[in-house]
Amino acid sequence: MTASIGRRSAEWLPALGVLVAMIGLWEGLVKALHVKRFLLPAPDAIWRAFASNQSLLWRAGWWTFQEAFGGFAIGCIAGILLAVVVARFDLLGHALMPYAIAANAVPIVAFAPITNAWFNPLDKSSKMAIAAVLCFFPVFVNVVRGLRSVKPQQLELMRSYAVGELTVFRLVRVPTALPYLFTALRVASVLAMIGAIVGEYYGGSLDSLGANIEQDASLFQFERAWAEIVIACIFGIGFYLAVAAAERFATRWQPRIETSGS
Amino acid sequence: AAPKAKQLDKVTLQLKWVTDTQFGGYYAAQQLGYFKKFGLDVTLRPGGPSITPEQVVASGQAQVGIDWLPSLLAARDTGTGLVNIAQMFSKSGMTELTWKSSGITSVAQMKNKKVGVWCCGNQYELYAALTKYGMDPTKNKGVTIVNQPFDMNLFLQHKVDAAAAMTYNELAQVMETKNPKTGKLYTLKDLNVFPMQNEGTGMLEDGLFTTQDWLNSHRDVAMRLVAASDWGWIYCRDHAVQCAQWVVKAGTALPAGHQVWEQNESNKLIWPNKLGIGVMDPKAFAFTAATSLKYHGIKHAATRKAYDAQIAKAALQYLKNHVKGIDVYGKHFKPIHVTLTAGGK
Amino acid sequence: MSVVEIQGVSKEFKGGTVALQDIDLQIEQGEFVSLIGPSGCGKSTLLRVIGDLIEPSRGAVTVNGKSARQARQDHDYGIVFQDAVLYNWRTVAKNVALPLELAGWSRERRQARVEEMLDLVELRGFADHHPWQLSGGMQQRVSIARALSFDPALLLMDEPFGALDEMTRERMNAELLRIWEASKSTVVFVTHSIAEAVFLSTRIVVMSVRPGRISKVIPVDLAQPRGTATREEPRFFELATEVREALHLGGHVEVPA
Amino acid sequence: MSVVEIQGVSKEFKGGTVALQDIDLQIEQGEFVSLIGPSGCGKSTLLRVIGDLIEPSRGAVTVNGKSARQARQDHDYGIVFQDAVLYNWRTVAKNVALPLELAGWSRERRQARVEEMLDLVELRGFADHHPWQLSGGMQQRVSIARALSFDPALLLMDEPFGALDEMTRERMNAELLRIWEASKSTVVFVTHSIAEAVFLSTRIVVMSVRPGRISKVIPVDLAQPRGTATREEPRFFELATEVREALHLGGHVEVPA
Amino acid sequence: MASVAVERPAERGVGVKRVGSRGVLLLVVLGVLWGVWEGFRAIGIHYGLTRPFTVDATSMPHIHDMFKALFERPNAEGPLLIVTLLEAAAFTAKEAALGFAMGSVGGFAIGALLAHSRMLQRGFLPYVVASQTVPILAIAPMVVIWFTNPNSTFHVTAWVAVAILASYLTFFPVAIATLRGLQATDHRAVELMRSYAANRWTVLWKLRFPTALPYLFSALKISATASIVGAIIGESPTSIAGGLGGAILNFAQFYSFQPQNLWATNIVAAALGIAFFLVVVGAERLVLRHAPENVA
Ligand SMILES: Nc1ncnc2c1ncn2[C@@H]1O[C@H](COP(=O)(O)OP(=O)(O)OP(=O)(O)O)[C@@H](O)[C@H]1O
Ligand SMILES: Nc1ncnc2c1ncn2[C@@H]1O[C@H](COP(=O)(O)OP(=O)(O)OP(=O)(O)O)[C@@H](O)[C@H]1O
Ligand SMILES: [Mg+2]
Ligand SMILES: [Mg+2]
Repeated sequence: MTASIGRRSAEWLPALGVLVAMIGLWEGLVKALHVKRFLLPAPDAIWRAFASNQSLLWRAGWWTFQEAFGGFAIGCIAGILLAVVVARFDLLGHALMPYAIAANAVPIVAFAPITNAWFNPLDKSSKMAIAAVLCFFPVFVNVVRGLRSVKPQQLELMRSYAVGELTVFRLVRVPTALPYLFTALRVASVLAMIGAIVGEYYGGSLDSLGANIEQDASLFQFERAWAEIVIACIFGIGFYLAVAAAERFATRWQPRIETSGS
Repeated sequence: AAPKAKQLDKVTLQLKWVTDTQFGGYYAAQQLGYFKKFGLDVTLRPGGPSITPEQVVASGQAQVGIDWLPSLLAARDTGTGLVNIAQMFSKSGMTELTWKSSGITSVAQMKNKKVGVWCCGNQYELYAALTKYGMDPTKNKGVTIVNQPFDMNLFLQHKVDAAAAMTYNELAQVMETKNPKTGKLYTLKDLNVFPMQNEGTGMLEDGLFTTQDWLNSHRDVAMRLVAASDWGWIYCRDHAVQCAQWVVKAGTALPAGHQVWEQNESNKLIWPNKLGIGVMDPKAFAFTAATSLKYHGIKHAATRKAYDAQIAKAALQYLKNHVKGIDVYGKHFKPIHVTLTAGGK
Repeated sequence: MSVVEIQGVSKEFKGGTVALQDIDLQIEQGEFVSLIGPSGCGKSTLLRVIGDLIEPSRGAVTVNGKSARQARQDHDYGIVFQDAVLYNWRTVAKNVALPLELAGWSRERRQARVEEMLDLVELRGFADHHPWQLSGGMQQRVSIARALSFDPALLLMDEPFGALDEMTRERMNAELLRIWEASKSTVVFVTHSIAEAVFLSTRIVVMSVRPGRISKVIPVDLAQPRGTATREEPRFFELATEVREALHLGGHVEVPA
Repeated sequence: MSVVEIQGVSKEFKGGTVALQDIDLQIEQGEFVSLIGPSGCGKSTLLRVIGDLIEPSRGAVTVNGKSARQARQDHDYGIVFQDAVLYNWRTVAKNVALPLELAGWSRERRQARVEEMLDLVELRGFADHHPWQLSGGMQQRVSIARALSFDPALLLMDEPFGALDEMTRERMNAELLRIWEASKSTVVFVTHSIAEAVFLSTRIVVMSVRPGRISKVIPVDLAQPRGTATREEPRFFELATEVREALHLGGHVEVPA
Repeated sequence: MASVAVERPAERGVGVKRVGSRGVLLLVVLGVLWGVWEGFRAIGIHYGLTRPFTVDATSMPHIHDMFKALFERPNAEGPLLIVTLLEAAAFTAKEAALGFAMGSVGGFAIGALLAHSRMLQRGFLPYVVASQTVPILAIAPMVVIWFTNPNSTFHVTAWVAVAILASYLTFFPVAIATLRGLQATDHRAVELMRSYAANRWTVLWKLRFPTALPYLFSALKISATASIVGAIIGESPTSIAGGLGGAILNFAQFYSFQPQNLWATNIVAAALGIAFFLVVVGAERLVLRHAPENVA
């Protein structure tokens, strides 16, 4: 038990090392090259801004995270549903695919004014809509591929049992698609945060991260803006790690490869 | 005078926003060759929502920028050596709108209402006005401040009771929109307009600035730039329609009708100017600085080092010397009458 | 009524490989028919045609008097593939229980049956392992257990014992015979072991390559029930020799179309 | 100097299965050693330990006097896996050519060799097929061709002929013996066929399960070169019986830890 | 790998008939979508729907108006909207293409590097993820200034800076998918390579890369459209007015009275996205034509 805790924390060591090294390098370079603060503030200044605005920062981060999470949920569910339909009905897939791509190709920045017009820009729904659009596509593409990459032999076995599509879906396609799905969910988790923040840039509540970053950057409060970026990162990574943990749980049957490389 | 190409001084001018008649004077100066005549090779760099002109200028990407004075003060406040060299707009163009139907006929009546305003340094004029009537906008006491996006939908959909609008842009946008009930355009009859200038809380908006370092070594260039720009604005004062057309050509995808309105309204913010175009009014400066300080846009009181009035004054002199009979005061300025059409065409 | 009736079946794959040509074969209730033939002669293909897993290019297959398709839908057969085809995300026990689950057996009945089956294939104790933790032979045994678990009246088996050591294989052979006799089921069995074919079958179908056809059908008249003694009967060796010669006649080098 | 020297090797997998325990084995230059034993006794595992594909939990393996790792890096051996392990995106010819490509052979030499090898495994004409267009036995033959292609001095073969019909298998046996004699190479060969082990080997290592150990080593003193006649010698049957008995003694029911 | 040959799934037909029927299908769906939009709009306006959003002429312009707007002049003397937009699209496409190229190559390199060693992965993967949680809009102005400063030794023109920003959005899906794909290799196939003592490069190139290709293409499809999003976002802080980003900004400001112009711009942007996507799909068909599985 203790050994496994020890191993767990050892897993984090390299990341910690890199973090320390990166911050050190950043601080050093900024100081040595006299990089102006409006180009890149030094970590210590950012830290001070962070420390003195903590409660406000966390509140803004939480607000934005709620938007991101809502959008993530909506977008992923929509992506999965459509992927299922497309994977099942080839014809419908061919018909819907181009429009799904089209929806995705509409740049989020252009989407912001439209969602603002549709929903109230000041509540969370308009940002959720943007995050949802961003999450939808990776999930959709990956799940379609996952559902289709079942080994033909495994399908043959199911065919020999003469079971319905639904059962094949549940017993074979879903487990096969899970790793693909989670790859997409990882991507979507960070996209959701970006989507929410970009949305906030185009008009959002001042309780949100995006609006705060914009305000601070234009008022030359770069240290604070960076502190807000750091908060965005913290929420984003937390979200990502949660998805990764869910993945580990859902695909725990997978062999963890013993050897690697030559 | 024939331009002597190799002697032209290169200057990049960072605008605060996208190509627009809000910057008509500079486009006119470019179009008419005024910059060239004064020995300058000027590049106009459009801005946008994620561009902070102070940042661009401080980093040397552009030599001169245009921004509202409170933003410049905020940049200076954090130790960035920027300095205003000409205050083009001498009046505030900011207004707060309400619907006639709402019955809100004064700023005082905005008490306990939802009031929209833009962020990022643009809010102080309204804050000052609200404070005058006993509200505390920074703490949302007695009024609910709503962070307004850069289009007017919130207001049009009645999701806010009052909304910020620049006379030269958003106000027109509202009046270029059809009232879905009547199918006709909204007019001033549908609206109550509260200009911050009239509330006595107008702050100084568009002005030219540069870094102290660059100014020290390029005083003459800066002066000629201001002079040519002044000349452009003077031209636009008298030829609003022509200026609007140039701006349309310069790449705005927006309709010409709207641009004419905007040019005309911008002119109103400059003219008439008793001190002469571009010259900073110390009183207005003091008010702007004090208001910024009050609402925490800056932490330390701004000093008069924030602007260099000599440049603007020298520019006026230079202009008078080179252009016979030029009127830099616009005492008899008469705005033209612009009729807005659907979609601003 | 024959259990399996194959009439004039041919199969040409896209790309032009003719895997089966003009196959006629009738298999009666209670028979144990082995398919034997050189590698690539179409044994697996024939089995899959019977199971309606691929469609023949020409000809007709009926199973239990209905179309192969209908038979498949009626769960008329169980199949063991040439490789194990296990689902990696299911444990050994759950892989075996799969057809029972699909047939709607209760959890307790399933569990009891799975244990019984794992005993049969000598994998008691590996119930909770995942397929990738098993050796090749063990995986194959799991798939045999799975096919036998629901007592199908027709068993299609594609080299099921190919990955097993001789002893396990002999035990499995004996088990299979016992089950076949007890349940009066019909078995179609692909093998490449002559001895296995002779030992198990009531009839041996020898196939030849270029393209896959039936070159000879050899009835096996060894007494039932068979046991260790059977392998030492002179008739056993005679039959083995007959099969070997039929194979030799069939030729062996295959070429693609 | 022994070609393979295994000292006190044990292998315990994560999860606790002990696949090998205290294996000691020495294989000399020119030997043909077969590993035989019940399914799941650790034959594949032992082969993979020799090839330095997995690391033993305890004990040491040297190959040609160097560490197994070094030997692998020096391309000292070729290996055939229990299942074919072909790369789906490569044609048959390109799968066979893979080790040659890695060894930097020129295109012409490679092509000539691949043709030769495909002839050897009777797959001439399938060069441009993709693995999924082949039958099970054909796939296995491709992997044999691949392992033989670069004439390794040590061959590790895991049930290479398991998926082949008896005739092809006998021909392959003869071919393998011919190659082994001509090239004076050393072969470690996993099989579950007693006859095959006796026919091919100079020494048979019988393994037992629970956990995997060597239960008996049987030297095979049949005369060289061997041929069809060998299978009919009385000594052949004696040896086969000896192996069978050793296997019986070794027990057969395996349990996980 | 199957040890029994398996019949390959039906080939994708390329017959004229198929293409034709596909086109018809596409149009039918288009018609249905159009009907749904207009129907919802009519019902929404008639009953004054306010949920999930207020339906009116601004929030849902007529679809025919959007297309009509393409062939009108936003300015009396200016060119047709579609001409302006196509020029803008061409410009943005240039930035996006370079960004896509840089992002994919970079993403692949990062993915490959991380797949190389667990240590690197543990050390750096969190920061690859973190890089994406940094809101690009927030740092874009700084990035542009870093890369376009004419006084520094390394500087690029503005549109290349946009491409760099676009690559920032594209590299992530590729990096993650590469990592995933490179690790998805069957462990027996890896063992075979190990038996040849193949060096890391060889294993990467001959084994892991082909296995990763399907994953990679899934990601490239996502990146193809993401690169356009990135380019559009990047145009604003670089002061590039000639691209789609500039057009969007212009029309977004005036959405309340000219909604169809923004929608028309979005249609063009979407068309550009589809074009990029199709290029990737074409490449995928070409490269993966020997794979036995279905190609999504
Ligand atoms: N999907 C396919 N596409 C093309 N050819 C195929 C396909 N499946 C099988 N074949 C060809 O059909 C022939 C018969 O294959 P089949 O798998 O039935 O052989 P088999 O008798 O089972 O051989 P083995 O004993 O080696 O398993 C072979 O030549 C093979 O190459
Ligand atoms: N990756 C693994 N994880 C856990 N256990 C394993 C793993 N690989 C093999 N084993 C176990 O090790 C034992 C030996 O396996 P191995 O594959 O060596 O058997 P084998 O002798 O080759 O059997 P067969 O003849 O059936 O191929 C088995 O009990 C198996 O379950
Ligand atoms: Mg077969
Ligand atoms: Mg094995």
